[in-house]
Amino acid sequence: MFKKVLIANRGEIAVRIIRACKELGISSVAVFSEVDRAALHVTHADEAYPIGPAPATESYLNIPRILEAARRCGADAIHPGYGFLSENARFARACSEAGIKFIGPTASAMELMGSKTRARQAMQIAGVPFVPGSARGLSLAEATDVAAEIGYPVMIKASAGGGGKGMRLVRAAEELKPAFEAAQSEAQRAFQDSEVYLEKLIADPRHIEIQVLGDEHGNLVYLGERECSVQRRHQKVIEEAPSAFVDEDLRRRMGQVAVQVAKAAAYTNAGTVEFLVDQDRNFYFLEMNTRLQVEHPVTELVTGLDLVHLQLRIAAGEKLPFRQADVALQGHAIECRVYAEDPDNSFFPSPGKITQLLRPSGPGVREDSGVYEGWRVPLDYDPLLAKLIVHAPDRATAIARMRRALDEYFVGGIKTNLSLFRRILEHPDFVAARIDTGFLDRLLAAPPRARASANGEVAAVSAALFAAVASGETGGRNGTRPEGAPPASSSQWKTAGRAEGRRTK
Amino acid sequence: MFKKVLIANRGEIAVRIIRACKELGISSVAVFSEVDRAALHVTHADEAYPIGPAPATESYLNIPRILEAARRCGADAIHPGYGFLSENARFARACSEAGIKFIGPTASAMELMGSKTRARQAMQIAGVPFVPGSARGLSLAEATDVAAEIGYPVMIKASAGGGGKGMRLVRAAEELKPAFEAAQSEAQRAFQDSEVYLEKLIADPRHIEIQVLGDEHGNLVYLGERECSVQRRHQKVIEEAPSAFVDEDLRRRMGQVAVQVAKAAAYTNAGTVEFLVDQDRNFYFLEMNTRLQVEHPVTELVTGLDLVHLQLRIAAGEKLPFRQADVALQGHAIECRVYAEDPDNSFFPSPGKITQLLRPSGPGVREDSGVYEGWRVPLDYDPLLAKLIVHAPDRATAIARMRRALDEYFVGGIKTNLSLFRRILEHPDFVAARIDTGFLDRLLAAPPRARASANGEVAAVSAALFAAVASGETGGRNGTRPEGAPPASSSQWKTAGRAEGRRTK
Amino acid sequence: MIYEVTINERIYSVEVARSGPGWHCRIDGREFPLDVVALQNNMLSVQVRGKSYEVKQESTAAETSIIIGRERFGATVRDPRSLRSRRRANGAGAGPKRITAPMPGKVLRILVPAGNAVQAGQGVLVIEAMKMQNELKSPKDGRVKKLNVGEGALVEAGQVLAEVE
Amino acid sequence: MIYEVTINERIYSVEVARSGPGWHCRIDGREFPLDVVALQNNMLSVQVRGKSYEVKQESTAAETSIIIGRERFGATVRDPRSLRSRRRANGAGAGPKRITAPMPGKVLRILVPAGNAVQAGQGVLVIEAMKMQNELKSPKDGRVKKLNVGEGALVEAGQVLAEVE
Repeated sequence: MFKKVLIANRGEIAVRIIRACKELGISSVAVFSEVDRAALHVTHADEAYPIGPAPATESYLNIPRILEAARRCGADAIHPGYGFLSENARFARACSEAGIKFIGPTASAMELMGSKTRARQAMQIAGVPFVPGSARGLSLAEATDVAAEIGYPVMIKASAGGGGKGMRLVRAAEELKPAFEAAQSEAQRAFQDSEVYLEKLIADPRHIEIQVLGDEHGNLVYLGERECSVQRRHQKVIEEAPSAFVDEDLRRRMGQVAVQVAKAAAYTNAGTVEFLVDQDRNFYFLEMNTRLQVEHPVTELVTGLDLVHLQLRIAAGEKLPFRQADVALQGHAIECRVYAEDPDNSFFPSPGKITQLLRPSGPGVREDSGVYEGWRVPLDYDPLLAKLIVHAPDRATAIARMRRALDEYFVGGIKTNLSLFRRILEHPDFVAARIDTGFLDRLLAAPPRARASANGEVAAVSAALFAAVASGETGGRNGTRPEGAPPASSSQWKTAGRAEGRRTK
Repeated sequence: MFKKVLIANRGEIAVRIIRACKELGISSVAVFSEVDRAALHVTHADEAYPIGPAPATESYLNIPRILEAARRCGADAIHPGYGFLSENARFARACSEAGIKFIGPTASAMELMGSKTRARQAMQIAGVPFVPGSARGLSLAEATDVAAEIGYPVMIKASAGGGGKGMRLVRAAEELKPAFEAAQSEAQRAFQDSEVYLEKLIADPRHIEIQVLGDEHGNLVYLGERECSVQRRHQKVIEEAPSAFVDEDLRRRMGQVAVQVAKAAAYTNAGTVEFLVDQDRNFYFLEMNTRLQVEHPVTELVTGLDLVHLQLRIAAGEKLPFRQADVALQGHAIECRVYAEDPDNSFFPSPGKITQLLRPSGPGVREDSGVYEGWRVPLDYDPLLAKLIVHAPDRATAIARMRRALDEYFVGGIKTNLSLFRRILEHPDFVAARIDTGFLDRLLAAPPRARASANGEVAAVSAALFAAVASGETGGRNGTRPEGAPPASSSQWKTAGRAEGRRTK
Repeated sequence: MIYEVTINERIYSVEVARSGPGWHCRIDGREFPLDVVALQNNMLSVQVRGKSYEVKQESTAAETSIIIGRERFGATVRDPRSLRSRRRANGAGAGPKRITAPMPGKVLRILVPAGNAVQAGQGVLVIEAMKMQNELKSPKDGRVKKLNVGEGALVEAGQVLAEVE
Repeated sequence: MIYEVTINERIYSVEVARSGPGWHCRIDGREFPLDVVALQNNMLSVQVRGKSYEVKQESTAAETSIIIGRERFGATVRDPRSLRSRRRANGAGAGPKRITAPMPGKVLRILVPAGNAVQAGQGVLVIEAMKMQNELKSPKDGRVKKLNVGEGALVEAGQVLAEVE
């Protein structure tokens, strides 16, 4: 096993990987930009090195600086997490050239899957089912022909794309030209590659993905599916495992195709094969993500496996410790991605200081967090604060448990999307698992029904009590504390219970 | 299902039951003594009622006050948790007479199991294996004969006993009289019943227990075992599931006997059958605990079930939702009982204010807590603060994960036994699962080997830095905060990272 | 001490006074029997006729909120005897309307220079945070009376960026 | 500013001074290159040559501790220029020895009234908390010079209960 692993990432995923390293007796090395000096992943790691200014391009995407840090501390492997350099083949190559193991697939597998068109060609040879459309980049003229042939509505997608960037829906021929050009320029901006292609639109599809895992000795397994249909602007918001829509038979068929896909790419380590599934349970290959997914915990909870431990073992040359037949699913898991964004204000990011943090816990509750009370969430990166994941015997209980956990969760000082999850989890369609990739946009289009509250008076009285204590009149100010003293003691409140308690002594 | 459930308990177990109620859509009612007005179980509940002064006899053991609260709020069921009134048949009876469902076994089953001697008679009829000894209460004279017959060393135990109270080890005849009398008076004090009996001592036994669950329609299942051999003065400190000592065959045989035991008592709801297991894997019935156990979470984690949900469903008249064949164990779970006590000072209790609380989280970590930062742990009750439970694919990983979680755990202001768990988890015998009920006392008899620390200089410099900031010189005092502002911001520290971060903008 | 408290547009007159270890409260003249205990900073446990509420207060530059369970109430508390009164930044008010930053960020572009006319809903300036752009619109028809920031400026949530009269 | 810091019986001379956004430190005269950031109250992130340490401070009436990872160090910090100096209650010291409460609790019994002779290790008084009794023993042979508490008194951890001379 490795002696020392550098984590080329930040936030909750860096912390999660550091935890795995500690559990495997590997010393962990964090890297950080100037605004992340006090970040949780830095304080949790055994070692930490600065890699440049706030902008990701100058730090977390800065390959020379990261490799320099790795050489300096003598790391024998690098885990890229997700995002940033995780799917960058050049980085993977640079690592192996530097004699440092890149924890993930080979650069060539990443390159193959990185180009949607090349991937499609390879997968078609392997007999993988596809959404009807063009297998390669198109000119506007070609696109017009293909669209006419497969029939509208169609989707335009960026070849180098991902996360919805460079994607456009085209309902009719006259919309094609503007959408095509918009997609091209967006793709150019996002990926420095304007190539786009075209696909038939699947009506109300589900986004369901299969987790695969391969060692470096030719063994490949699939670990069941994840239901990722709850998306906002093609960004996943809630994920589940298993999918209420997938039965044993479909799971096996999708799993076997996913393994074929991985085989065709000579894939190693953890990867995810994404499918569109239509209402008749036909499934179509979308793309393969050649990294650990944000939503990997739901798979961990239902399989009882630790994917990051397995990534490290596989990269260290170990064989998979189990066979496909050993993989059993237990219960149901749901993940909510907690973002610093304001759902009441068109999801604008809300960086800033976390003034109070109350975290849920108890039965079946897992929190993978990258923040702490008193920390200032920087403006510079993706606003994912933490992932709240629950595990329960069945889906209905998992939903109830997530609601309970959300009620225990409080993040003060910044806005978060916690209230959005409550709306989703209470929505009859979600509860009935009637979800497709359009579900959340439909939900958001409808104004949240404001319930009349019974607690107005309690709120009013409480506000007055806070004010009374905050006002100088009663001496002292709420929030000031004598040295070392915790809040309750120094606040102006007479805690009736305690006062009486003493009297009884 | 019930509309409203009153929880006749406090601390982590009350919070855990309240969470289950929320998840099942049941409104929860807390009761509290005068020193618990600000306790976590009170603030988490939908309703809360005072039931008297600090001493448990006047509050949490005060049957009339508790029933009065239940009637007043219209609760249709009462969950007793563990300890306090949980195994009090009189209370169970009083509940049903008041038309309130007691969530647990019937009063008669509790009475049968409550008297060790009656239980022993019933179980012998059912053919349950026993440690050689007397089946009933003894006089000193009878005890002398029985001891001579079965041979020393022997154990004296209280008929009404539990938790080690009224227990004495007798190695030779001359020790019998004093030990016998001490046990009698201790039993009298603890249980208002001085009856004691006698058993042969099993050398280096393991304490392994089987979780059983029965509905009110005659269905009974066992949910695997828990390894509880790590004990201090007969009090469990660490529990695991499964036991590394128990194989499939032994598990099945012990499980079947446990179900026989429950059948013989017409047992319903959750219960635990405790066994002594000797080095040759012979097992002997010890007692049945007619309540939810402190350590129930390790069983929940490996079975994927929620025992409190099931308790509520069963009490509401539902059938068990699964059969014995459906029970499958996944991975390994370990629980540490976090107490407010000082392991460096003969485990004296350490009540007081929790000035800082950093809680572990992340993959496979569950915390069932009854406390929060700023709360004052009262002097009046059992000092259990929280339970830290981990789940991992195998025992070795579970141990590593628990170590990682312990490193993340910090309780400031009071002493806790967290350091004890580190000692245990690093002990070669524990790692190798070479544990019996004497393991921990042996470990504690040996002085902790003090490692030379490499961090003395960092500690010294840090102490000076804390002092420099605390001193008026740099203005302000560490610990004082401007209104509403979080710690970091108001402290005197210049956070280099952030400062530079701003400059780059 | 009597406060005028506004919760979700509804105005209450709340009288609070210490009584022994606890507090005595009246709301709109009516007795309001409650038992209150401080838990942590900005956090209370309030019990009313057996019902148990965990109440949090959150104050940002932009607003003060009272949080009860999953409910969040915008709150304004005015002490009639003093001029110190917290008002929600986006609350109603006579005279010119203010445009405040909904989040900390950087002013990317000024769309309407000071002095120019604007219509309600027209973008006045754009701020950016976490790679997302947020166009701040004019709350009313009128004229941009004042611009407190220039392009490139870093702003805090709740900071008043411009006034429209 | 120079402090005399005692960590586990070892005494260090530590000089700390601000330098720019951070701090400049010397220990026993040697340069000690470190980068330090405050995380929360009583909590630092200290980096020394790439190694990352999360350092906590915990001060009770009885003692001040520095916690680094799973290690806990008893600490005494003395500012030679001032008389303010925190010393561990159980630390060595001339003259009469003090008996302090190891935990908050209630004084159950006085075993040796003031003025009487005691031997080292002999119980002087008994305090109780959480149903557990704790007999506090005399640190030395001598005489109970002073008893600061009576039976039934509630005491805090670290409170001086008696002095033996």
